[in-house]
Amino acid sequence: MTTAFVTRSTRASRIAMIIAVLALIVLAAAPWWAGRADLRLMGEIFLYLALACLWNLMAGYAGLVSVGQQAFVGFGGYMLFALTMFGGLHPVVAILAGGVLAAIVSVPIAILVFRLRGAYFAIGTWVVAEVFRLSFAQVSSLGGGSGSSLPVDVVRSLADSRSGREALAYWLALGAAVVVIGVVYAFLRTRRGLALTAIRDSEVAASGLGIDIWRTKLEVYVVTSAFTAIIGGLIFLQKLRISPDAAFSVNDWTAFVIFIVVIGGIGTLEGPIIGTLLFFALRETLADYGTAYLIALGAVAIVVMLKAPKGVWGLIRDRFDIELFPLSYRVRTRDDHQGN
Amino acid sequence: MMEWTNAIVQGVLLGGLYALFAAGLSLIFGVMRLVNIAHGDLIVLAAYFGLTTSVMLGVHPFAALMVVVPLMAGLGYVLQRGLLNRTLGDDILPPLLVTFGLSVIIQNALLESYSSDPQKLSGGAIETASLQIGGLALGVLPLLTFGIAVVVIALLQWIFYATSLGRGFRAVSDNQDIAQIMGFNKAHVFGLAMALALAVTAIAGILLGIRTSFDPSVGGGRLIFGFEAVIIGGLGNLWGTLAGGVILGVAQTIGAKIDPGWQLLAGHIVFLIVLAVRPNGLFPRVDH
Amino acid sequence: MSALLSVSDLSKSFGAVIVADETSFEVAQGAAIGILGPNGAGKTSLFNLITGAMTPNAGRITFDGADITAVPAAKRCKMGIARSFQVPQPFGGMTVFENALVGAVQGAGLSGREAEAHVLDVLEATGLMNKANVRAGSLSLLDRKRLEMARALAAKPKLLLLDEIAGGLTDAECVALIETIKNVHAAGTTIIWIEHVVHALLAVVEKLIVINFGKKIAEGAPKTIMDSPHVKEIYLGVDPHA
Amino acid sequence: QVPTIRIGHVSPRTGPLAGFAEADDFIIEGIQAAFSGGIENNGKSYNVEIISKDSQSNPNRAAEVAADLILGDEVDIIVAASTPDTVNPVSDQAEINEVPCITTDCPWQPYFFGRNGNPEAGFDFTYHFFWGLEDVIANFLDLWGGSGAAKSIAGLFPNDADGNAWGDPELGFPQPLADNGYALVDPGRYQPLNDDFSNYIAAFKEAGCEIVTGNMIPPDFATFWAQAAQQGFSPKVVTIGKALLFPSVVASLGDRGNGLTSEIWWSPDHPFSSSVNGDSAKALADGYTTATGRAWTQPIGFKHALFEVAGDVISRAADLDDPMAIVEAIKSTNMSSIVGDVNWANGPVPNVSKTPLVAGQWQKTGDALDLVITTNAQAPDIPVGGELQLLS
Amino acid sequence: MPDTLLALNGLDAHYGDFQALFGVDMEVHAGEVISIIGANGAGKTTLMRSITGLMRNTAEQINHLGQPIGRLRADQVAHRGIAMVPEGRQLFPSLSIEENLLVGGKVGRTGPWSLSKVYDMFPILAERKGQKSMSLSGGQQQMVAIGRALMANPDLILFDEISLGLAPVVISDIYKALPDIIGEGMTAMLVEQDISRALQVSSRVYCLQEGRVSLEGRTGDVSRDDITAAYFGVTT
Ligand SMILES: Nc1ncnc2c1ncn2[C@@H]1O[C@H](COP(=O)(O)OP(=O)(O)OP(=O)(O)O)[C@@H](O)[C@H]1O
Ligand SMILES: Nc1ncnc2c1ncn2[C@@H]1O[C@H](COP(=O)(O)OP(=O)(O)OP(=O)(O)O)[C@@H](O)[C@H]1O
Ligand SMILES: [Mg+2]
Ligand SMILES: [Mg+2]
Repeated sequence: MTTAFVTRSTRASRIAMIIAVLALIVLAAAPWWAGRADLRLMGEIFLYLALACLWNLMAGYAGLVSVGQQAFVGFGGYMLFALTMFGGLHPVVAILAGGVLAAIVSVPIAILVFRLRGAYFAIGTWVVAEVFRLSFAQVSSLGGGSGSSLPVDVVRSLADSRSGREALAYWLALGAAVVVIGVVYAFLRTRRGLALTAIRDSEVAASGLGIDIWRTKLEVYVVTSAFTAIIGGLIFLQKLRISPDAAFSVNDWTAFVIFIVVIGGIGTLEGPIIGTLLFFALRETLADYGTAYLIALGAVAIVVMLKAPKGVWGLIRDRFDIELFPLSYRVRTRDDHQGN
Repeated sequence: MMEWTNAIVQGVLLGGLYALFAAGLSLIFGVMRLVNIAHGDLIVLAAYFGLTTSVMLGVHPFAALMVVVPLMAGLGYVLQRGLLNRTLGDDILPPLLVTFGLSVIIQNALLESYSSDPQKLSGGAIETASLQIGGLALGVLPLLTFGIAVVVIALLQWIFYATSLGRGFRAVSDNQDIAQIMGFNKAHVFGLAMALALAVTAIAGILLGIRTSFDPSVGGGRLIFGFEAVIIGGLGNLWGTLAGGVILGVAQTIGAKIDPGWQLLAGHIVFLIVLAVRPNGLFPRVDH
Repeated sequence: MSALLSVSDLSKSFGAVIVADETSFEVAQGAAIGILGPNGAGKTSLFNLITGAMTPNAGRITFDGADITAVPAAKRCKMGIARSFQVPQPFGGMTVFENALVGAVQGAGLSGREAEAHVLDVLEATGLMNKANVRAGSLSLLDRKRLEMARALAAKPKLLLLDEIAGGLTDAECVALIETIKNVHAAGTTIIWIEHVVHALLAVVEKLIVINFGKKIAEGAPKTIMDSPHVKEIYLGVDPHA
Repeated sequence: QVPTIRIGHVSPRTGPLAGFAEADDFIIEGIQAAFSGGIENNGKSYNVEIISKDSQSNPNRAAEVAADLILGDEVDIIVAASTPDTVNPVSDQAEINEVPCITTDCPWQPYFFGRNGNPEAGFDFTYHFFWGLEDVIANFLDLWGGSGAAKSIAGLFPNDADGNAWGDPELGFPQPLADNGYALVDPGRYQPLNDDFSNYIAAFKEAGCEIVTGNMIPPDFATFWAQAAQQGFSPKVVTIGKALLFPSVVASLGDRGNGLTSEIWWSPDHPFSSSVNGDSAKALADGYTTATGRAWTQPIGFKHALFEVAGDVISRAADLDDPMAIVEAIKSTNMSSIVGDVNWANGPVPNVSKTPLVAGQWQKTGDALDLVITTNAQAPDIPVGGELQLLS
Repeated sequence: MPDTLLALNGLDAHYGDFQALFGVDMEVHAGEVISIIGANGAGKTTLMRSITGLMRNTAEQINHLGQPIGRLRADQVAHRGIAMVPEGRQLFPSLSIEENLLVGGKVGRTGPWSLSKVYDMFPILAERKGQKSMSLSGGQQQMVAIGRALMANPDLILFDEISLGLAPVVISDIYKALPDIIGEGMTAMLVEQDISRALQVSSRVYCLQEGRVSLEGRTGDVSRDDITAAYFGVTT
């Protein structure tokens, strides 16, 4: 007799998983094999990757196209500065505390911006981020509009040696990316993830099947905000200096992230990874050309949107029907010779 | 008391400038739901076109409008038909990303061709002239800007509601498919809407260039005020856009009166309050 | 038998269009009821009101002893009301299996293997097993309608609302569908079924309600209703003497 | 095999600050020509390689490219110029990564205190040469003192690094102005790229201000200056930092640019010459105009001096492979550059060396506007070129 | 037999992955009235959308007056004289009644229909011409939709479920007007759920089932049972 059973992994996903674990081991060992500049670049890549995965969770799965995530990047950065400089916290503790505070702050914001839809939501979130920027510019103890530098002692408290600090910063970035991808992946694999995907495909049917749309979106918004703030803290731990314009830069922390996600393929877990690699490949090869680099970046955005609106991974998936992160369920049948 | 009156009056005039920034945005957002991130940069582009024209022909920037308005309108039509039409749909991301790309390209192309030097259009005596009314000094240029904003909006409103072109805009905006089977070429109608929007942009750019100095990077900063004015006013309502601009302007000057640091903040907060109370803006077109 | 669902004086209009006009009726626990009416009569709207997708202008809905008039849609599903959509609303990016899983997990509150096993049963029963891994967005209309039912069933509802699921089926398929619904009914699920394929409806339901312009114009045993010339005229739009 | 010393250079080549970097290519070419024979250190000749990166006028990017120069290109010295938005992030990266760093083009207070510097301890790796607020203040006081304008001053300070420093109650203008009997009307910090200054103007008119000062970016000043005229506010002296640096900006104001006053960091009339090629200030400025067809600007001299100092340090370091030795060489610098003497031994705080500052006025001679030095009390060896004229 | 006005050759239609029409063949001759019937979702609306150019087709799949028009845009098709009264009326809500009618005349074809002619046929519209279209009752809206299509002076007019959601008396009013309309020498295609009405006014009938033509014939030649079978795929 034949029995049907359900599995979630595929050959491609199992292979991908093995490769990912191996890659992770190799990456974790990078402080022993990579140069200092590579380490720092990889750290930056991981942080962007994490931002991209978070934005993708919001926009690609929950349909919340926010243009204001820089609010939380900057918030996390400022919390790092404030809590270490005035609260005397260890930087890592300060960064995590910044995440918690961001989660708290994001609730009233969500209540406000969730009243808006589509383009209004996008612009509403952008204005909220501007309010953050202008408000932090009024806080003179954090340097007001001039900004502030992270005292050297604070940075030194991370580790005694320079190489120790560099390795730690790298591991923090790698860890953040792995945790974010892991959390997003785990989230999408649970019933909540199923609910979120359902909402994305049809809100009417989803609410008819018992899904509380508002609450599900709120959860996503709060979790993303908290993680975005943590990433923001890590970013500014690398930058060492913060100012309102840098912390709440819509270009650096949102426009480029949208670019990464959409170019890579929104609404997939693979997309942000591919997008991040593409973005950095472009930047590392062209950034020295000044204006020409930026013009090229703009042109890439336009061309990809016209030729492959589902992004690079969308193209690949449509062509080969593969999935590296086993999110979907497959029903298989097996001939059960044992009987029962 | 006089100071507060002055703050409000200056805010209203400032609102005229914002309304002018927003009028084009409002038009294209109303007709095709396009969120144009490059709008601010297009305003700056128009200012540069104005600069080149007035320098090359040796004419007053206002006279340069004769060249810049058709130029921008043509650019708008080509841009819409060649590029933006292909990104329109239910999803707001493709137009968002494409116009972001456009914005980056315009900024850097301007930087390449005009350098980052601040430029200014010299409007002559009008820049500094003023009228004394009841103890208030009203700059002629801000008054003129406000007047032009009112005229432009009245004109757009007239086109929108009293001409067959405007009928086409509204029909296509209401229902693209049905408008098409009535013989409207959607791509062409959208092209015309963008042409009109950029014609307004040309006016806004020239007035901006006379009012203050500009460089390739200043466009983005003003974009958000334009969006705010459009949204406060309500989708597809051009007089609402003017009201939105004025509300924003007055909020800013009153905020600044309390503390200069709150000038921009006050505008944004009023915007958020309006949205919290009326998520569709103050005067949405109520026919859906 | 106590009433599982009771609708009293329910009214709803969109401007000049009246979709429910002081409608009242009761559905007993374990009953199977059919709803008839011309296009645009307000049948689907009635379902929307019962499931909470629309809020009524006036009137009251009670379900399982509780007043649910103000209860949000998602909660009503958890309480045991599930529906199929006349215009299918599949989760297009998900597979058939995953679509039904949403019902099992969110609606019925199952999890893990239990949910999976339940979904497999439902797919088997609705004839969708061989399409389990197909993306719902690429299904044909018939399969979409099957999926609508499968997803609703996966939510283990006490009250199942079916909106035009038989249209376009072949004879054999129609017989199978009737069989499935009968089984669901036999297992204790209360059913309300909107259907234009009257013979299929008649094979299952024990009572008919006829609606026109949002108003309930007839209610009673299927045979009496179908024989009423008034209903024939309104419903089939044919002059019975032609 | 001749060993190579690498100098990393961060500069805002694109974006709103690009004006500060417009002479980069010209200066670097000149410096490379001067260093083409190598620099002598301890009897050994070293090639000098300059690696220049664009900060895009963005402090985030400035930090990133500085780190890239330090870690990737492994530069031996890093240099940077052009406002706190470039100088501070670069210095912070250098400090934490323990690479010697020399910067300029930013008053020393926003540099030092803006980085949370402690005057007792100073920084270990980062050094800066420029003038400070006390110099601007002294020059402006000097300028205004002889003007005959009433001692009521209008202050326009934005909420950015420079504006906050200029308007700081202790370090900035307010205290010295009060000490010298001036009344300052300072309504508060506005956000840069402001579209309306009517509240400021009303307050200034109300208080009868005859002198305007502040630190502004060009678009803000243009907005203010036009609005001031519309509102009937006509001060006698307008002395603004930053906005009036570039001839193109002042020219764009048309007739209203005539008579504005500003601090002068450097001009072709400065009696200094380059330590690397002996060019006078005038020769450098003329060279730039010949090469590019553009008017000279003040940052040119400092950009040149930046590499002069770096070259001098390289020639004196005890051990070029040891960053600490390079830092020692920086500390013991005592040289004459095209912007004046650079010597970190007698700065106001550790890590800062001051260069002379004068002030002057944009004056119309024929068709062209010239920046004429009208005040040199702080640096008498820089010659005065004309007299201050009142605006109204 | 008069000339072929419109011919469909193996017409397919897709919505994304979903195929709604499968190789539909059809012929419409000048001056005739054709009924298209079929269950919900059979593809009737899709068929009309294809003809008007709202769906992507290949050129040869649709022929109008001997010319392939499958690839033309909807507005080009409209200019050739094909107009539609869409399902659910779909008036332009931000336009007044008169503006809705004027929009219909956009193609600028000359012929018997004009604003005053439409007002003659539906006098109530003349009374209300300045009002927003959404303030009308369903039946009045349907009149606007019909008038709007007529304003184009088309030579082929497509009606998609004009009686949907209308009271029986309104439906009979509309059907009373139909002969007047068609009487002007216009060719018409009629999608209708109300089979008997459809059969009364048309000369030939096509039945669609699941995107395929399941029955075709002269109205007089097909029996009710044929229709029911073709309609549902079942025999009662
Ligand atoms: N959200 C809405 N806004 C405005 N009108 C609506 C809305 N929903 C339904 N209607 C109108 O209400 C009427 C009843 O619609 P409903 O879908 O309930 O009919 P139905 O009886 O299910 O018809 P059918 O047999 O065609 O499915 C129709 O005229 C429809 O256009
Ligand atoms: N925009 C769309 N996207 C996806 N599927 C669609 C779309 N429009 C229609 N369909 C599907 O195409 C099929 C044919 O639809 P169509 O509207 O042509 O049917 P119809 O015969 O006009 O039905 P009705 O009698 O309900 O009007 C249906 O299964 C429908 O679900
Ligand atoms: Mg229905
Ligand atoms: Mg239809």
